[in-house]
Amino acid sequence: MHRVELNIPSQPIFERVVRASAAEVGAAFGFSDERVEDLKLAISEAVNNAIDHGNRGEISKLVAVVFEIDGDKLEIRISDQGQGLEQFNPTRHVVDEQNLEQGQLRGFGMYLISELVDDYEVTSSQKGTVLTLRLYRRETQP
Amino acid sequence: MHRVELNIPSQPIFERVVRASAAEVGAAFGFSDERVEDLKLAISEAVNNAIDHGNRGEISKLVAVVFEIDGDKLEIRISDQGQGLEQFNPTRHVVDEQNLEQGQLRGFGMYLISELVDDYEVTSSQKGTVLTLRLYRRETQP
Amino acid sequence: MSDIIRREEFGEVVILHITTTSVDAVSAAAISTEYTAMRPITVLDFREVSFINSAGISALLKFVVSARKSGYKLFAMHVSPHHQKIFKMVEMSRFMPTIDERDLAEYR
Amino acid sequence: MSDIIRREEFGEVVILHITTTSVDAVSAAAISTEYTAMRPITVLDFREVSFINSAGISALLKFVVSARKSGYKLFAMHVSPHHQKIFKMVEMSRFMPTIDERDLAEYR
Ligand SMILES: Nc1ncnc2c1ncn2[C@@H]1O[C@H](COP(=O)(O)OP(=O)(O)O)[C@@H](O)[C@H]1O
Ligand SMILES: Nc1ncnc2c1ncn2[C@@H]1O[C@H](COP(=O)(O)OP(=O)(O)O)[C@@H](O)[C@H]1O
Repeated sequence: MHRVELNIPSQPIFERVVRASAAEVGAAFGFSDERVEDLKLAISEAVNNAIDHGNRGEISKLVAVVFEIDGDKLEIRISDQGQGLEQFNPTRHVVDEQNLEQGQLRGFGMYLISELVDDYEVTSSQKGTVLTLRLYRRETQP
Repeated sequence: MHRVELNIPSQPIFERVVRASAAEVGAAFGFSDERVEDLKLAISEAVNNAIDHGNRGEISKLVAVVFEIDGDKLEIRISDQGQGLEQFNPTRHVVDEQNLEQGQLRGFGMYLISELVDDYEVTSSQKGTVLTLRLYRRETQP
Repeated sequence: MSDIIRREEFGEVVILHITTTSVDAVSAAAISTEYTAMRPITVLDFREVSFINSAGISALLKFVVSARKSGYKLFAMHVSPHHQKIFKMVEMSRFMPTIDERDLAEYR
Repeated sequence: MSDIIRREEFGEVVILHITTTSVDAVSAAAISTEYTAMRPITVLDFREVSFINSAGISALLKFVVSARKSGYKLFAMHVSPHHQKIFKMVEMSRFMPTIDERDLAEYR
Protein backbone atom coordinates (compact mmCIF):
# COMPACT_ATOMS: atom_id res chain seq x y z
CA MET A 1 0.00 0.00 0.00
CA HIS A 2 1.42 3.36 -1.04
CA ARG A 3 0.26 6.67 0.26
CA VAL A 4 0.83 10.20 -0.99
CA GLU A 5 -0.39 13.09 1.16
CA LEU A 6 -0.89 16.66 0.13
CA ASN A 7 -2.07 19.72 2.08
CA ILE A 8 -2.95 23.02 0.44
CA PRO A 9 -4.32 26.37 1.59
CA SER A 10 -7.88 27.21 0.49
CA GLN A 11 -7.05 29.10 -2.65
CA PRO A 12 -8.10 27.96 -6.14
CA ILE A 13 -4.59 28.29 -7.57
CA PHE A 14 -3.43 25.44 -5.32
CA GLU A 15 -6.13 23.13 -6.69
CA ARG A 16 -3.83 23.03 -9.73
CA VAL A 17 -1.10 21.54 -7.54
CA VAL A 18 -3.43 18.75 -6.43
CA ARG A 19 -4.55 18.18 -9.99
CA ALA A 20 -0.98 17.90 -11.27
CA SER A 21 -0.18 15.42 -8.49
CA ALA A 22 -3.31 13.43 -9.31
CA ALA A 23 -2.18 13.13 -12.92
CA GLU A 24 1.15 11.62 -11.85
CA VAL A 25 -0.41 9.32 -9.26
CA GLY A 26 -2.92 8.11 -11.87
CA ALA A 27 -0.15 7.47 -14.40
CA ALA A 28 1.92 5.65 -11.74
CA PHE A 29 -1.15 3.53 -11.01
CA GLY A 30 -1.23 2.56 -14.67
CA PHE A 31 -4.27 4.50 -15.85
CA SER A 32 -4.74 5.34 -19.52
CA ASP A 33 -4.58 9.01 -20.50
CA GLU A 34 -8.38 9.14 -20.65
CA ARG A 35 -8.80 7.77 -17.14
CA VAL A 36 -6.12 10.13 -15.87
CA GLU A 37 -8.24 12.97 -17.25
CA ASP A 38 -11.32 11.58 -15.48
CA LEU A 39 -9.36 11.35 -12.24
CA LYS A 40 -8.03 14.91 -12.55
CA LEU A 41 -11.52 16.26 -13.13
CA ALA A 42 -13.13 14.36 -10.23
CA ILE A 43 -10.41 15.48 -7.83
CA SER A 44 -10.55 19.04 -9.11
CA GLU A 45 -14.29 19.18 -8.37
CA ALA A 46 -13.80 17.72 -4.90
CA VAL A 47 -11.00 20.14 -4.02
CA ASN A 48 -12.91 23.16 -5.29
CA ASN A 49 -15.92 22.14 -3.19
CA ALA A 50 -13.69 21.73 -0.15
CA ILE A 51 -12.29 25.24 -0.75
CA ASP A 52 -15.60 26.95 -1.61
CA HIS A 53 -18.27 25.18 0.43
CA GLY A 54 -16.21 23.52 3.14
CA ASN A 55 -13.57 26.07 4.07
CA ARG A 56 -15.58 28.93 2.49
CA GLY A 57 -12.44 30.36 0.97
CA GLU A 58 -10.78 30.99 4.34
CA ILE A 59 -7.30 30.69 2.99
CA SER A 60 -5.69 29.51 6.23
CA LYS A 61 -7.99 26.49 6.42
CA LEU A 62 -6.41 23.48 4.79
CA VAL A 63 -7.61 21.02 2.24
CA ALA A 64 -5.98 17.64 2.82
CA VAL A 65 -5.73 15.13 0.00
CA VAL A 66 -4.60 11.55 0.55
CA PHE A 67 -3.95 9.21 -2.37
CA GLU A 68 -3.81 5.54 -1.42
CA ILE A 69 -2.78 2.88 -3.89
CA ASP A 70 -3.76 -0.55 -2.64
CA GLY A 71 -3.46 -3.33 -5.18
CA ASP A 72 -6.03 -2.66 -7.88
CA LYS A 73 -7.69 0.13 -5.92
CA LEU A 74 -6.89 3.82 -5.94
CA GLU A 75 -8.61 5.66 -3.12
CA ILE A 76 -8.50 9.43 -2.73
CA ARG A 77 -9.72 11.24 0.35
CA ILE A 78 -10.35 14.98 0.19
CA SER A 79 -10.96 16.62 3.59
CA ASP A 80 -11.74 20.16 4.58
CA GLN A 81 -11.97 22.05 7.88
CA GLY A 82 -15.48 23.35 7.25
CA GLN A 83 -18.73 22.89 9.15
CA GLY A 84 -19.96 19.91 7.21
CA LEU A 85 -22.14 19.56 4.13
CA GLU A 86 -24.25 22.59 3.34
CA GLN A 87 -26.71 20.52 1.38
CA PHE A 88 -26.26 17.49 -0.72
CA ASN A 89 -27.96 16.47 -3.89
CA PRO A 90 -26.01 13.96 -5.90
CA THR A 91 -28.70 13.49 -8.55
CA ARG A 92 -28.07 14.04 -12.22
CA HIS A 93 -27.67 17.72 -12.92
CA VAL A 94 -27.23 18.93 -16.46
CA VAL A 95 -27.59 22.14 -18.41
CA ASP A 96 -31.22 22.75 -19.35
CA GLU A 97 -33.45 25.59 -20.49
CA GLN A 98 -34.89 26.10 -17.03
CA ASN A 99 -31.68 26.61 -15.12
CA LEU A 100 -30.27 28.76 -17.92
CA GLU A 101 -33.34 30.99 -17.65
CA GLN A 102 -32.96 31.17 -13.88
CA GLY A 103 -29.25 31.98 -14.13
CA GLN A 104 -28.50 28.70 -12.31
CA LEU A 105 -25.10 28.10 -13.88
CA ARG A 106 -23.49 25.88 -11.24
CA GLY A 107 -24.04 22.59 -9.49
CA PHE A 108 -22.38 20.10 -11.86
CA GLY A 109 -19.51 19.12 -9.57
CA MET A 110 -21.01 16.27 -7.56
CA TYR A 111 -22.77 14.87 -10.62
CA LEU A 112 -19.51 14.83 -12.57
CA ILE A 113 -17.71 13.15 -9.67
CA SER A 114 -20.40 10.47 -9.46
CA GLU A 115 -20.04 9.77 -13.19
CA LEU A 116 -16.24 9.73 -13.25
CA VAL A 117 -15.29 7.53 -10.31
CA ASP A 118 -16.21 3.90 -9.63
CA ASP A 119 -17.66 4.73 -6.24
CA TYR A 120 -17.59 7.48 -3.69
CA GLU A 121 -18.57 8.18 -0.12
CA VAL A 122 -19.26 11.36 1.82
CA THR A 123 -18.65 11.69 5.55
CA SER A 124 -19.57 14.93 7.14
CA SER A 125 -19.51 16.38 10.65
CA GLN A 126 -19.20 19.74 12.39
CA LYS A 127 -15.46 19.37 11.88
CA GLY A 128 -15.61 19.15 8.15
CA THR A 129 -16.36 16.95 5.20
CA VAL A 130 -14.39 13.99 3.86
CA LEU A 131 -15.10 12.90 0.33
CA THR A 132 -13.67 9.49 -0.53
CA LEU A 133 -13.30 8.60 -4.20
CA ARG A 134 -12.44 5.09 -5.39
CA LEU A 135 -11.25 3.99 -8.79
CA TYR A 136 -10.25 0.48 -9.78
CA ARG A 137 -7.71 -0.75 -12.26
CA ARG A 138 -9.52 -2.64 -15.00
CA GLU A 139 -8.39 -5.46 -17.25
CA THR A 140 -8.83 -3.27 -20.30
CA GLN A 141 -8.55 0.45 -19.76
CA PRO A 142 -11.17 2.40 -21.71
CA MET B 1 2.48 33.09 3.75
CA HIS B 2 1.21 30.06 1.88
CA ARG B 3 2.31 26.53 2.52
CA VAL B 4 1.86 23.37 0.50
CA GLU B 5 2.93 20.07 2.06
CA LEU B 6 3.55 16.80 0.32
CA ASN B 7 4.59 13.39 1.65
CA ILE B 8 5.63 10.52 -0.59
CA PRO B 9 6.93 6.98 -0.08
CA SER B 10 10.57 6.36 -1.05
CA GLN B 11 10.01 5.19 -4.59
CA PRO B 12 11.32 7.06 -7.64
CA ILE B 13 7.94 7.10 -9.39
CA PHE B 14 6.59 9.39 -6.67
CA GLU B 15 9.36 11.91 -7.29
CA ARG B 16 7.32 12.69 -10.41
CA VAL B 17 4.41 13.70 -8.17
CA VAL B 18 6.61 16.18 -6.30
CA ARG B 19 8.02 17.49 -9.56
CA ALA B 20 4.53 18.06 -11.03
CA SER B 21 3.52 19.89 -7.85
CA ALA B 22 6.68 21.98 -7.97
CA ALA B 23 5.84 23.07 -11.50
CA GLU B 24 2.42 24.33 -10.41
CA VAL B 25 3.75 26.01 -7.27
CA GLY B 26 6.44 27.71 -9.35
CA ALA B 27 3.87 28.92 -11.88
CA ALA B 28 1.60 30.15 -9.07
CA PHE B 29 4.58 32.02 -7.64
CA GLY B 30 4.94 33.77 -11.00
CA PHE B 31 8.09 32.11 -12.31
CA SER B 32 8.85 32.08 -16.02
CA ASP B 33 8.80 28.70 -17.80
CA GLU B 34 12.60 28.58 -17.65
CA ARG B 35 12.74 29.16 -13.89
CA VAL B 36 9.98 26.60 -13.40
CA GLU B 37 12.24 24.11 -15.20
CA ASP B 38 15.15 25.05 -12.93
CA LEU B 39 12.93 24.58 -9.88
CA LYS B 40 11.66 21.19 -11.06
CA LEU B 41 15.20 19.96 -11.64
CA ALA B 42 16.55 21.18 -8.29
CA ILE B 43 13.66 19.59 -6.39
CA SER B 44 13.93 16.40 -8.41
CA GLU B 45 17.60 16.07 -7.42
CA ALA B 46 16.83 16.74 -3.76
CA VAL B 47 13.99 14.22 -3.64
CA ASN B 48 16.02 11.54 -5.39
CA ASN B 49 18.83 12.04 -2.89
CA ALA B 50 16.37 11.80 -0.01
CA ILE B 51 15.05 8.53 -1.47
CA ASP B 52 18.43 7.00 -2.41
CA HIS B 53 20.91 8.26 0.16
CA GLY B 54 18.63 9.33 3.01
CA ASN B 55 15.95 6.66 3.14
CA ARG B 56 18.09 4.19 1.14
CA GLY B 57 15.10 3.14 -0.90
CA GLU B 58 13.17 1.82 2.10
CA ILE B 59 9.81 2.45 0.56
CA SER B 60 7.94 2.90 3.86
CA LYS B 61 10.20 5.78 4.87
CA LEU B 62 8.73 9.08 3.83
CA VAL B 63 10.12 12.03 1.97
CA ALA B 64 8.40 15.23 3.13
CA VAL B 65 8.36 18.28 0.92
CA VAL B 66 7.17 21.67 2.14
CA PHE B 67 6.74 24.60 -0.24
CA GLU B 68 6.49 27.97 1.45
CA ILE B 69 5.63 31.09 -0.46
CA ASP B 70 6.48 34.16 1.58
CA GLY B 71 6.32 37.43 -0.33
CA ASP B 72 9.13 37.34 -2.86
CA LYS B 73 10.67 34.18 -1.42
CA LEU B 74 9.89 30.59 -2.33
CA GLU B 75 11.40 28.17 0.18
CA ILE B 76 11.29 24.41 -0.28
CA ARG B 77 12.30 21.97 2.44
CA ILE B 78 12.95 18.35 1.52
CA SER B 79 13.31 16.01 4.51
CA ASP B 80 14.04 12.32 4.76
CA GLN B 81 14.02 9.78 7.58
CA GLY B 82 17.57 8.61 6.97
CA GLN B 83 20.67 8.62 9.16
CA GLY B 84 22.02 11.93 8.02
CA LEU B 85 24.45 12.92 5.30
CA GLU B 86 26.62 10.11 4.04
CA GLN B 87 29.22 12.55 2.77
CA PHE B 88 28.92 15.96 1.38
CA ASN B 89 30.82 17.62 -1.37
CA PRO B 90 29.04 20.51 -2.94
CA THR B 91 31.91 21.51 -5.21
CA ARG B 92 31.58 21.77 -8.96
CA HIS B 93 31.28 18.35 -10.46
CA VAL B 94 31.14 17.94 -14.21
CA VAL B 95 31.68 15.22 -16.77
CA ASP B 96 35.37 14.79 -17.52
CA GLU B 97 37.72 12.24 -19.07
CA GLN B 98 38.88 10.98 -15.71
CA ASN B 99 35.52 10.10 -14.21
CA LEU B 100 34.37 8.62 -17.52
CA GLU B 101 37.41 6.35 -17.48
CA GLN B 102 36.73 5.36 -13.88
CA GLY B 103 33.06 4.67 -14.61
CA GLN B 104 32.16 7.50 -12.21
CA LEU B 105 28.89 8.44 -13.86
CA ARG B 106 27.05 10.07 -10.96
CA GLY B 107 27.42 12.89 -8.48
CA PHE B 108 25.94 15.84 -10.38
CA GLY B 109 22.90 16.32 -8.16
CA MET B 110 24.20 18.65 -5.47
CA TYR B 111 26.21 20.65 -8.00
CA LEU B 112 23.09 21.16 -10.15
CA ILE B 113 21.07 22.20 -7.11
CA SER B 114 23.71 24.74 -6.10
CA GLU B 115 23.66 26.24 -9.60
CA LEU B 116 19.86 26.32 -9.97
CA VAL B 117 18.66 27.86 -6.70
CA ASP B 118 19.49 31.24 -5.18
CA ASP B 119 20.66 29.68 -1.93
CA TYR B 120 20.41 26.42 -0.06
CA GLU B 121 21.14 24.97 3.34
CA VAL B 122 21.69 21.44 4.60
CA THR B 123 20.78 20.33 8.11
CA SER B 124 21.61 16.79 9.02
CA SER B 125 21.26 14.63 12.11
CA GLN B 126 20.85 10.98 13.06
CA LYS B 127 17.16 11.48 12.35
CA GLY B 128 17.61 12.51 8.78
CA THR B 129 18.55 15.29 6.45
CA VAL B 130 16.69 18.47 5.62
CA LEU B 131 17.66 20.31 2.48
CA THR B 132 16.28 23.85 2.26
CA LEU B 133 16.19 25.50 -1.14
CA ARG B 134 15.40 29.19 -1.62
CA LEU B 135 14.47 31.01 -4.78
CA TYR B 136 13.53 34.66 -5.07
CA ARG B 137 11.17 36.40 -7.41
CA ARG B 138 13.18 38.82 -9.52
CA GLU B 139 12.24 42.08 -11.20
CA THR B 140 12.98 40.59 -14.59
CA GLN B 141 12.67 36.85 -14.91
CA PRO B 142 15.49 35.35 -16.97
CA MET C 1 -10.46 42.56 -23.23
CA SER C 2 -7.97 40.52 -21.24
CA ASP C 3 -5.44 38.37 -23.07
CA ILE C 4 -7.17 35.16 -21.99
CA ILE C 5 -9.07 35.31 -25.29
CA ARG C 6 -7.64 36.10 -28.71
CA ARG C 7 -10.31 37.45 -31.00
CA GLU C 8 -10.60 36.81 -34.76
CA GLU C 9 -13.51 38.39 -36.60
CA PHE C 10 -14.93 38.20 -40.11
CA GLY C 11 -18.42 39.23 -41.21
CA GLU C 12 -20.95 38.04 -38.68
CA VAL C 13 -18.48 35.56 -37.23
CA VAL C 14 -16.14 35.89 -34.30
CA ILE C 15 -13.73 33.17 -33.23
CA LEU C 16 -12.71 33.50 -29.61
CA HIS C 17 -9.49 31.57 -29.16
CA ILE C 18 -9.10 30.62 -25.50
CA THR C 19 -5.40 31.05 -24.72
CA THR C 20 -5.23 29.50 -21.26
CA THR C 21 -4.63 25.75 -20.96
CA SER C 22 -6.83 25.51 -17.88
CA VAL C 23 -10.48 26.60 -17.93
CA ASP C 24 -10.91 26.32 -14.17
CA ALA C 25 -11.73 28.31 -11.04
CA VAL C 26 -8.59 30.42 -11.55
CA SER C 27 -9.34 31.49 -15.12
CA ALA C 28 -13.17 31.40 -14.94
CA ALA C 29 -13.70 35.03 -13.93
CA ALA C 30 -11.58 36.42 -16.76
CA ILE C 31 -13.19 34.10 -19.32
CA SER C 32 -16.77 34.77 -18.25
CA THR C 33 -16.52 38.52 -18.85
CA GLU C 34 -15.57 37.92 -22.49
CA TYR C 35 -19.11 37.09 -23.56
CA THR C 36 -19.46 40.78 -24.47
CA ALA C 37 -17.23 40.03 -27.46
CA MET C 38 -19.88 37.77 -29.02
CA ARG C 39 -21.20 38.20 -32.58
CA PRO C 40 -24.21 36.60 -34.35
CA ILE C 41 -22.05 33.55 -34.95
CA THR C 42 -19.60 32.94 -32.12
CA VAL C 43 -17.08 30.11 -32.04
CA LEU C 44 -15.11 29.26 -28.92
CA ASP C 45 -11.81 27.67 -29.88
CA PHE C 46 -10.52 25.11 -27.35
CA ARG C 47 -7.34 24.15 -29.21
CA GLU C 48 -5.04 25.35 -26.41
CA VAL C 49 -7.26 24.03 -23.64
CA SER C 50 -6.15 20.86 -21.88
CA PHE C 51 -8.40 21.04 -18.82
CA ILE C 52 -11.97 22.15 -18.09
CA ASN C 53 -13.85 21.66 -14.83
CA SER C 54 -17.30 22.72 -13.63
CA ALA C 55 -16.06 26.17 -12.57
CA GLY C 56 -14.93 26.55 -16.19
CA ILE C 57 -18.24 25.21 -17.49
CA SER C 58 -20.09 27.81 -15.41
CA ALA C 59 -18.00 30.52 -17.08
CA LEU C 60 -18.79 29.06 -20.53
CA LEU C 61 -22.50 29.05 -19.68
CA LYS C 62 -22.37 32.86 -19.59
CA PHE C 63 -21.82 32.62 -23.33
CA VAL C 64 -24.75 30.22 -23.69
CA VAL C 65 -27.09 32.52 -21.76
CA SER C 66 -25.97 35.55 -23.73
CA ALA C 67 -26.35 33.72 -27.07
CA ARG C 68 -29.89 32.71 -26.18
CA LYS C 69 -30.80 36.25 -25.20
CA SER C 70 -29.42 37.75 -28.42
CA GLY C 71 -30.50 34.94 -30.73
CA TYR C 72 -26.84 34.34 -31.60
CA LYS C 73 -25.39 31.01 -32.65
CA LEU C 74 -22.68 29.53 -30.41
CA PHE C 75 -20.25 26.78 -31.41
CA ALA C 76 -17.20 25.05 -29.96
CA MET C 77 -14.14 24.16 -32.02
CA HIS C 78 -11.17 21.84 -31.41
CA VAL C 79 -12.75 20.14 -28.43
CA SER C 80 -10.70 17.14 -27.28
CA PRO C 81 -12.43 13.74 -27.09
CA HIS C 82 -12.29 13.91 -23.28
CA HIS C 83 -13.96 17.32 -23.22
CA GLN C 84 -16.54 16.18 -25.77
CA LYS C 85 -17.41 13.42 -23.32
CA ILE C 86 -17.73 15.91 -20.45
CA PHE C 87 -19.75 18.39 -22.52
CA LYS C 88 -22.10 15.54 -23.42
CA MET C 89 -22.34 14.44 -19.77
CA VAL C 90 -23.62 17.83 -18.65
CA GLU C 91 -25.50 18.34 -21.93
CA MET C 92 -23.46 21.42 -22.70
CA SER C 93 -23.18 20.07 -26.24
CA ARG C 94 -26.91 20.72 -26.74
CA PHE C 95 -26.31 24.44 -26.29
CA MET C 96 -22.84 24.71 -27.77
CA PRO C 97 -22.45 22.12 -30.53
CA THR C 98 -19.00 21.54 -31.99
CA ILE C 99 -18.17 22.88 -35.42
CA ASP C 100 -15.41 21.81 -37.79
CA GLU C 101 -12.81 24.30 -38.92
CA ARG C 102 -13.85 23.24 -42.46
CA ASP C 103 -17.51 24.08 -41.95
CA LEU C 104 -16.52 27.46 -40.64
CA ALA C 105 -14.68 28.23 -43.87
CA GLU C 106 -17.95 28.80 -45.74
CA TYR C 107 -18.60 31.89 -43.64
CA ARG C 108 -15.35 33.54 -44.68
CA MET D 1 15.15 -3.53 -27.26
CA SER D 2 12.49 -1.94 -25.08
CA ASP D 3 10.10 0.58 -26.59
CA ILE D 4 11.71 3.46 -24.70
CA ILE D 5 13.88 4.03 -27.79
CA ARG D 6 12.73 4.00 -31.41
CA ARG D 7 15.61 3.17 -33.71
CA GLU D 8 16.18 4.61 -37.18
CA GLU D 9 19.25 3.45 -39.11
CA PHE D 10 20.93 4.37 -42.36
CA GLY D 11 24.49 3.56 -43.40
CA GLU D 12 26.81 4.15 -40.46
CA VAL D 13 24.23 6.28 -38.70
CA VAL D 14 21.66 5.35 -36.11
CA ILE D 15 19.15 7.79 -34.67
CA LEU D 16 17.84 6.69 -31.30
CA HIS D 17 14.58 8.53 -30.71
CA ILE D 18 13.89 8.66 -26.97
CA THR D 19 10.15 8.10 -26.62
CA THR D 20 9.69 8.87 -22.93
CA THR D 21 9.04 12.46 -21.87
CA SER D 22 10.98 12.03 -18.65
CA VAL D 23 14.63 10.93 -18.62
CA ASP D 24 14.76 10.38 -14.88
CA ALA D 25 15.34 7.75 -12.20
CA VAL D 26 12.27 5.83 -13.39
CA SER D 27 13.30 5.55 -17.04
CA ALA D 28 17.09 5.56 -16.54
CA ALA D 29 17.58 1.80 -16.31
CA ALA D 30 15.70 1.07 -19.54
CA ILE D 31 17.51 3.86 -21.41
CA SER D 32 21.00 2.96 -20.20
CA THR D 33 20.82 -0.58 -21.62
CA GLU D 34 20.15 0.81 -25.11
CA TYR D 35 23.78 1.80 -25.68
CA THR D 36 24.21 -1.60 -27.34
CA ALA D 37 22.21 -0.20 -30.28
CA MET D 38 24.97 2.31 -31.10
CA ARG D 39 26.59 2.67 -34.54
CA PRO D 40 29.71 4.60 -35.67
CA ILE D 41 27.58 7.71 -35.77
CA THR D 42 24.90 7.73 -33.08
CA VAL D 43 22.36 10.48 -32.58
CA LEU D 44 20.14 10.66 -29.53
CA ASP D 45 16.92 12.45 -30.39
CA PHE D 46 15.42 14.42 -27.47
CA ARG D 47 12.40 15.79 -29.34
CA GLU D 48 9.88 14.03 -27.05
CA VAL D 49 11.87 14.70 -23.88
CA SER D 50 10.58 17.42 -21.59
CA PHE D 51 12.57 16.57 -18.46
CA ILE D 52 16.10 15.30 -17.72
CA ASN D 53 17.71 15.04 -14.28
CA SER D 54 21.04 13.72 -13.06
CA ALA D 55 19.74 10.14 -12.89
CA GLY D 56 18.92 10.54 -16.57
CA ILE D 57 22.30 12.11 -17.29
CA SER D 58 24.01 9.09 -15.68
CA ALA D 59 22.08 6.85 -18.07
CA LEU D 60 23.14 8.99 -21.02
CA LEU D 61 26.77 8.78 -19.89
CA LYS D 62 26.65 5.05 -20.66
CA PHE D 63 26.41 6.10 -24.29
CA VAL D 64 29.34 8.49 -23.87
CA VAL D 65 31.53 5.80 -22.32
CA SER D 66 30.60 3.29 -24.99
CA ALA D 67 31.21 5.79 -27.80
CA ARG D 68 34.66 6.57 -26.42
CA LYS D 69 35.53 2.87 -26.16
CA SER D 70 34.42 2.13 -29.72
CA GLY D 71 35.65 5.36 -31.28
CA TYR D 72 32.08 6.17 -32.30
CA LYS D 73 30.69 9.68 -32.72
CA LEU D 74 27.81 10.65 -30.44
CA PHE D 75 25.44 13.57 -31.00
CA ALA D 76 22.29 14.98 -29.46
CA MET D 77 19.39 16.33 -31.52
CA HIS D 78 16.36 18.50 -30.66
CA VAL D 79 17.70 19.50 -27.27
CA SER D 80 15.52 22.19 -25.66
CA PRO D 81 17.19 25.45 -24.60
CA HIS D 82 16.76 24.45 -20.95
CA HIS D 83 18.44 21.10 -21.50
CA GLN D 84 21.22 22.73 -23.51
CA LYS D 85 21.85 24.90 -20.46
CA ILE D 86 21.96 21.84 -18.20
CA PHE D 87 24.17 19.84 -20.58
CA LYS D 88 26.54 22.80 -20.64
CA MET D 89 26.50 23.09 -16.84
CA VAL D 90 27.72 19.52 -16.38
CA GLU D 91 29.85 19.71 -19.54
CA MET D 92 27.90 16.89 -21.11
CA SER D 93 27.89 18.96 -24.30
CA ARG D 94 31.66 18.42 -24.61
CA PHE D 95 31.05 14.69 -25.03
CA MET D 96 27.72 14.79 -26.81
CA PRO D 97 27.52 17.92 -28.97
CA THR D 98 24.20 18.85 -30.53
CA ILE D 99 23.67 18.28 -34.22
CA ASP D 100 21.09 19.86 -36.52
CA GLU D 101 18.60 17.69 -38.38
CA ARG D 102 19.91 19.48 -41.50
CA ASP D 103 23.54 18.52 -40.89
CA LEU D 104 22.48 14.95 -40.43
CA ALA D 105 20.93 14.90 -43.90
CA GLU D 106 24.33 14.73 -45.56
CA TYR D 107 24.84 11.24 -44.13
CA ARG D 108 21.66 9.90 -45.76
N1 LIG E 1 -16.86 20.01 1.06
C1 LIG E 1 -18.14 20.46 1.14
N2 LIG E 1 -18.55 21.12 2.25
C2 LIG E 1 -19.82 21.59 2.36
N3 LIG E 1 -20.75 21.46 1.39
C3 LIG E 1 -20.41 20.80 0.25
C4 LIG E 1 -19.09 20.28 0.08
N4 LIG E 1 -19.05 19.67 -1.13
C5 LIG E 1 -20.27 19.84 -1.69
N5 LIG E 1 -21.10 20.52 -0.86
C6 LIG E 1 -22.52 20.88 -1.11
O1 LIG E 1 -22.96 20.17 -2.26
C7 LIG E 1 -23.47 21.09 -3.23
C8 LIG E 1 -23.28 20.55 -4.63
O2 LIG E 1 -21.92 20.65 -5.05
P1 LIG E 1 -21.56 20.67 -6.58
O3 LIG E 1 -22.38 19.65 -7.28
O4 LIG E 1 -20.10 20.56 -6.73
O5 LIG E 1 -22.08 22.08 -7.11
P2 LIG E 1 -21.55 23.57 -6.82
O6 LIG E 1 -20.24 23.47 -6.11
O7 LIG E 1 -21.40 24.17 -8.17
O8 LIG E 1 -22.63 24.20 -5.99
C9 LIG E 1 -22.75 22.40 -2.97
O9 LIG E 1 -23.45 23.52 -3.45
C10 LIG E 1 -22.65 22.36 -1.44
O10 LIG E 1 -23.84 22.85 -0.86
N1 LIG F 1 19.42 13.19 1.77
C1 LIG F 1 20.68 12.70 1.88
N2 LIG F 1 21.01 11.81 2.84
C2 LIG F 1 22.25 11.31 2.93
N3 LIG F 1 23.26 11.64 2.10
C3 LIG F 1 23.01 12.53 1.11
C4 LIG F 1 21.72 13.10 0.95
N4 LIG F 1 21.78 13.96 -0.11
C5 LIG F 1 23.03 13.91 -0.58
N5 LIG F 1 23.80 13.05 0.16
C6 LIG F 1 25.24 12.73 -0.06
O1 LIG F 1 25.78 13.67 -0.99
C7 LIG F 1 26.36 12.99 -2.10
C8 LIG F 1 26.27 13.82 -3.36
O2 LIG F 1 24.94 13.82 -3.88
P1 LIG F 1 24.73 14.14 -5.43
O3 LIG F 1 25.58 15.28 -5.82
O4 LIG F 1 23.27 14.29 -5.64
O5 LIG F 1 25.28 12.88 -6.20
P2 LIG F 1 24.74 11.37 -6.29
O6 LIG F 1 23.38 11.31 -5.67
O7 LIG F 1 24.72 11.07 -7.74
O8 LIG F 1 25.74 10.55 -5.53
C9 LIG F 1 25.64 11.66 -2.17
O9 LIG F 1 26.39 10.68 -2.83
C10 LIG F 1 25.41 11.36 -0.69
O10 LIG F 1 26.56 10.77 -0.14
